[in-house]
Amino acid sequence: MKIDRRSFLALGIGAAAGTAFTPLPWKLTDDLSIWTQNWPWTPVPEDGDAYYDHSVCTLCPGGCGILVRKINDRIVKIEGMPSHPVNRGGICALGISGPQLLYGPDRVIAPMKRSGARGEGKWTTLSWDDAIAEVLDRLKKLEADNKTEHLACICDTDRGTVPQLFKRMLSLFGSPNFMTTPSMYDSYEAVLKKMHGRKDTLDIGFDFENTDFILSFGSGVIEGWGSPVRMIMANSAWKTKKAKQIQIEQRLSNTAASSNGLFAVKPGTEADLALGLACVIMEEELYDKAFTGAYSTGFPEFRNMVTKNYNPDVVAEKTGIERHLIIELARHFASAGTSSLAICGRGKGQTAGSMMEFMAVHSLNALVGKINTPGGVWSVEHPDYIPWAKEMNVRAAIAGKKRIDEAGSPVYPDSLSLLNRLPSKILESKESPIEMLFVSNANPAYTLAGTDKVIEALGKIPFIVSFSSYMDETADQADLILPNHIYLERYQDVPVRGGLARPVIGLTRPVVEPQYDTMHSGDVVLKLAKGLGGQVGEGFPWDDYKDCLEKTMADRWKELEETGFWTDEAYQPKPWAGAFGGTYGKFAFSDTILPLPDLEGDVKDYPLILIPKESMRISSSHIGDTPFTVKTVPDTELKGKTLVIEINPRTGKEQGLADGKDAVLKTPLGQVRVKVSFFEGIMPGLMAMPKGLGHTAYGKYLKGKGASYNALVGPMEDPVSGQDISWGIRARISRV
Amino acid sequence: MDSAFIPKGVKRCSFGTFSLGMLVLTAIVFWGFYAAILCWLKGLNQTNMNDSYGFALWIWADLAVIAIGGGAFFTGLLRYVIGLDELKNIINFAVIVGFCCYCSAMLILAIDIGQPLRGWFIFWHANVHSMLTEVAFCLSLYLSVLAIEYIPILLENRKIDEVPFFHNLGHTMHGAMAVFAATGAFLSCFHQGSLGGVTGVLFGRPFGYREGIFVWPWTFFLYTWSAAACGPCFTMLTCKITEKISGKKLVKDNVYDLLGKISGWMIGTYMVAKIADTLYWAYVTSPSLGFAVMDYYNAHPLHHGIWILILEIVICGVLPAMILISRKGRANATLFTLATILAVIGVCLNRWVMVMTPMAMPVMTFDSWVSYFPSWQEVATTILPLAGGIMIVSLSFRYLPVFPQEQELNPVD
Amino acid sequence: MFPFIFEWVWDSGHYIFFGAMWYVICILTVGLTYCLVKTVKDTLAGDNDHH
Amino acid sequence: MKKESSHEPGRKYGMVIDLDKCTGCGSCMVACMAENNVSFKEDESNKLDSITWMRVYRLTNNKPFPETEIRYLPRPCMHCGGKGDLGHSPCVSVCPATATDYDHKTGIVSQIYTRCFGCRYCMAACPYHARYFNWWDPIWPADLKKSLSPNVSPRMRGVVEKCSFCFHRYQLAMERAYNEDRRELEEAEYQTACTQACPAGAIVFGDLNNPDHAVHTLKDHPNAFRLLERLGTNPKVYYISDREWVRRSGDNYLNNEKTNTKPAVQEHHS
Repeated sequence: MKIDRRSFLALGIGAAAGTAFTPLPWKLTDDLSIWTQNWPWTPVPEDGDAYYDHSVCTLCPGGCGILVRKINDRIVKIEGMPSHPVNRGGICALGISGPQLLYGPDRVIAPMKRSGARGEGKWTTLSWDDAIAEVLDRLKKLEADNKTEHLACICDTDRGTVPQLFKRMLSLFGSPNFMTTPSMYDSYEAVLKKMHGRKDTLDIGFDFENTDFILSFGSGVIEGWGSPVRMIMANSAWKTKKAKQIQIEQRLSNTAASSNGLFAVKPGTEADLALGLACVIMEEELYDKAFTGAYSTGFPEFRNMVTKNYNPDVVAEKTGIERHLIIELARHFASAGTSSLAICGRGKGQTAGSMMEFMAVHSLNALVGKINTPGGVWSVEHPDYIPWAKEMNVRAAIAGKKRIDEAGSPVYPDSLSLLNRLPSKILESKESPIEMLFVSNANPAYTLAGTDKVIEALGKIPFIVSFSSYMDETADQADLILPNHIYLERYQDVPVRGGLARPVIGLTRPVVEPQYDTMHSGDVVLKLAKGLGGQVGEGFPWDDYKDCLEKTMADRWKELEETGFWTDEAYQPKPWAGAFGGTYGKFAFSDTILPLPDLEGDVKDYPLILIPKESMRISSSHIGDTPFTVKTVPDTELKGKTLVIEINPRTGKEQGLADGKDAVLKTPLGQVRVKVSFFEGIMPGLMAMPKGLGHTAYGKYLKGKGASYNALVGPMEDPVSGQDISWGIRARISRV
Repeated sequence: MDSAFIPKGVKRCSFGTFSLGMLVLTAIVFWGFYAAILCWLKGLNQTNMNDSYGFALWIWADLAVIAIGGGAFFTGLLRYVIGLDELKNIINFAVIVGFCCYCSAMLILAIDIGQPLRGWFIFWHANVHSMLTEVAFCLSLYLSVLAIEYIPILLENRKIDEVPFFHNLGHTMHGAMAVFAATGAFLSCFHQGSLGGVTGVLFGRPFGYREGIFVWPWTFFLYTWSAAACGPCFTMLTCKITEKISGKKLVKDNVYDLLGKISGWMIGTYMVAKIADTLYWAYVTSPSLGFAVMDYYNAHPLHHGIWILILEIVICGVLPAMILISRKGRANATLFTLATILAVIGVCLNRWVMVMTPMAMPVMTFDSWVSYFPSWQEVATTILPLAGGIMIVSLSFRYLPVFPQEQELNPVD
Repeated sequence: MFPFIFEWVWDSGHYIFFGAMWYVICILTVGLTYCLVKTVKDTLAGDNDHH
Repeated sequence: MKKESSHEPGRKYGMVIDLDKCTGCGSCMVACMAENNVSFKEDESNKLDSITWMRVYRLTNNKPFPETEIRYLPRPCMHCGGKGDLGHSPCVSVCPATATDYDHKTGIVSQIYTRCFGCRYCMAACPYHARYFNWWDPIWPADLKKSLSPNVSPRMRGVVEKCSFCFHRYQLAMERAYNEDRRELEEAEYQTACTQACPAGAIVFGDLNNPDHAVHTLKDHPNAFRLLERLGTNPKVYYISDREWVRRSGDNYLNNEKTNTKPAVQEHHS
């Protein structure tokens, strides 16, 4: 057959039409649709038996129990532990996103040594043996030069075996410079020392579950203050039983919004209000006479001082709260039959507060007899379970040596650690008095106020060892990173210091094998101590960290391992007789008006005040946020990479700003480009800035997003305690 | 060069000029296809759509081209079913323009879906309650009808016509055209309507929601009616543009006059219905859902202001209707063209508002208005079928005897 | 689309919708087939009427 | 299938959320993301393309400081029953490919990701913005793939997803119950991830038709309301607040209209 053009065309058309009637096109389309359901780049999670393992979360001081849901050897979910005394099954956003910390891109996956300039981010990995040998070399050199106190260490806390191992190693080595990340607990502990007169350390506790009137001086009750999940649960319980909560704050925080009333005092006059309330309570004879009479000293003087200086008229003038409101609030607080409780520590309580304010608030509680009584403020006896922490020979090793931060010195007798004073101490001397710094579970290069100065000070320290599991800001400044297992990979005791009304110790357990080439910091300390030998080596008689932990926990170990926590269910605080120390064994009222530092910045140049805005959705501690938690940050706080500032519309308009538009925010410490969000829920004249953003370290999900509060705000030293009590800074904002 | 393919007795521009024009159009088409390929390979993140604006420029383009492509079915209906014989002089062109419009719609839909390779699920797993299912079925079937209507025109090409088989095929199909046209009109009524139903049934979106009869919201009928009314205007408009470009008269004025008059009355009656619908929606439906009518228009007076409604109904609705209904208006060539332009804008604007405002408008009281501006990929893929359509029309005009009156009106020496 | 696809339900919605659809498809197919058959017949018969 | 459902006593899962207890902490959002393998990308600050099955809105009374009040409103999928509670939810009725369906046994609106071809008509239909489109390919960097749960399949680019009331948990619970030869579930056996995580206990979940479940009585609370009831969507998520302005925020009202105090009863008891 001859194929000409015409029949070729016909054949072509015929073939095309014919194919359409065969199953071929259908089969192909079907294959295509199946292919779109199995794109190789869309993962298919491996299946397996699901089971739960228990542990304790260490991402904040809250100490929640967690149940870890596992498929084979993978953690797929973290949930709250229903039987845990702290969180009763509840869990916060950060806690849930733990697997993203475990498997996420920000982990330090092996020991690393800096190979570029500080902060340049150039690293080479090395073996654990080499890394530890390098630290040992340096330590031995310090020892040989007789400069052992030039070693310092920063931990998140001094509670628990791991910080205590660090502290022990430092002490035996001959350095008293063990420091901890500041928090409101520093202030509370100082208050307990001053007013309860106890030499030993007490934990502050709040019996929120039995309170029906809560007066909060700026505490973010449901925003991460105390043990966050417990606080949110308590808040719900208050709603159910119709307990009242009054918030004293300058903006409508979530706590304020959830409260029964907002008292927007002029910023910085919280202590005045507290004493104003005290004045009314005393003038109207509403105070607990049993307590003030038999169990306190200095009451007449206190009364004298308060009535003289803090009568409602004066306080109304100072705070901007109307006189009758002050009187009503005082009556309500002191009314018989009400179990009232006043608390302080701003926001999440991640900074200390002024002694003036803390003592004033504590005096309020004392006035109504709410010390160590149901529904009141308790001094909770520390579960003293680490016998080796107090050994005399360890203390002797550092006897007579002065701490660089002067904590515990005659100047600041009530403070245990003043990390906030470290940067200026380093900067004011020509050569850094600290030659070697350990940083474990802390990120001072981000969490301390005045970031620039902190980084400058760190820059002067010749050798920094970071024990961080993540590539955080401090690790970025380190010379050597010895990555710790993260909490899901390791054992650790977690004594909870979250204002609980009873002692609780949790146990973090390795629910998965270590994912990377990391090592438990406790083991690293043991290795270092053994490597140093001599007095130090002898002080660490354990095989490894787990051995140390098991032996330390002794009788409690089994219970901890099985249930994940130990607690004293029936704990009751000491009755008034016997609760207090000091010369008379009584509660000590103080009649001194303590000085308060002024807010940094000149009013003329900086007409507004910048305050932090803290939230459960943003971690502002040494733990960086996860992709999930960053996702929950609203666009009124972060837009693209730009931070959003909250400002009252009236103030905003006065400053020539427009809602949603760009502006430049300037403080004496620096300036940053922001967006503006007009919000009625903030006092005119103030601006609020989300705290916890603006990281310069970590990976792309966090780094460079927004601006860091601490970079714009400098420290403000309390003249009495030496603690940084910064709660804001003067600022200005202008349109771009 | 290509004179052997050009119909006998008509004059066309030089092959060079034509090729140059084609080249420009081809470039635009390639640009459009590049954007389309980006969308297919990288996904719809190439657009500026978002979770609020799930329907945006593309869906509007779909609704608009189908509305203005309505000239094909309505002229077909008038010509083949009702038997208005004069319209044979413009029906070919109406079919071609309609075919282009429907091809555009199909192409845009193919880009608009997140999983184009599963697009056929709309047929396979069809949900008969969905207006979109109805749209898809009617659209694809009507596109095949248009293709069937286009084939005989294609077969009239001088060279193709020389082949006896094709010649006969053209002849037979022409004979059977009334059946196809009737089927097409039936399909078209439903899918124009179902496009109206797309927003009309959204009882979660008070701006778009309309009450109605049985399963059909009022927009169902309004869309069909407006497409029938304004579609022919677009046909006439494109026809006039073709006349302008080719520099000669192609269709006699009495044909324009007839179609214009019908359009005028259609637009007029559509306006009565549309105004009634708007009033009922504004004063009965909306308030029952908690919305005062000005709630829709006051929030963003610039983008979603009441001016759009006035523009759509008064300037692009009542006005062209009045022009086209009046004999004087039709007689004035400028006014006539203006009326067709306004009618086309009016129907496009109606589709625009019905797609965009329900997306932009918050329904939850604590939600906010959302703004949207298309990405270049969306714009390019929307221009792509426009350029493609011009190519098809140009090619058809050059090589096919589209206008029966052309020879008579432009005698070649 | 077909009764063997699992979401198919024998209800009025499906009767009306798919009834209309298959009806239209049938008309189009029959119409096209008629045209093709007639054309083939005419062509074979050599009926090349050039008007 | 439909026959079967009409025989069984209708379960109707729903939620009651106490807005006065909600603290806006975000636990529900993250619990949902972790439970359901929700993807994340570098920038999630554009809330218009950020997949949050559970989204917490901030409501304001817009009064000047210090009379300003705010409340947080967690918004999962409402699992609308539609008019007459017949299962004609706004989205289900419009999906052209039957990729979203109303389960008459549980009242849950499902989403079949492998069926969805991404036309987004359902998103246009949903007044609650509960539906999210996968504009991007999901990416789990480093070892984050290890954190994916096998109970919920990760979604591919180009499909719509939304809250399922953790339907996989229902299936697992039913499986266990069947193994124990039971046909009914206890209230605690099936709870959504957000309910379980909420530290405030603000979310209560259960069978609205079952008098033994807490939601059954809570939904009739005098301060209970639903979002956009006037549209006739018939949602299964109820909210409680003692604030009138909050309840009023739940729906649209003309200026002269009073806030509806009692939820309109639009139930279909068969």
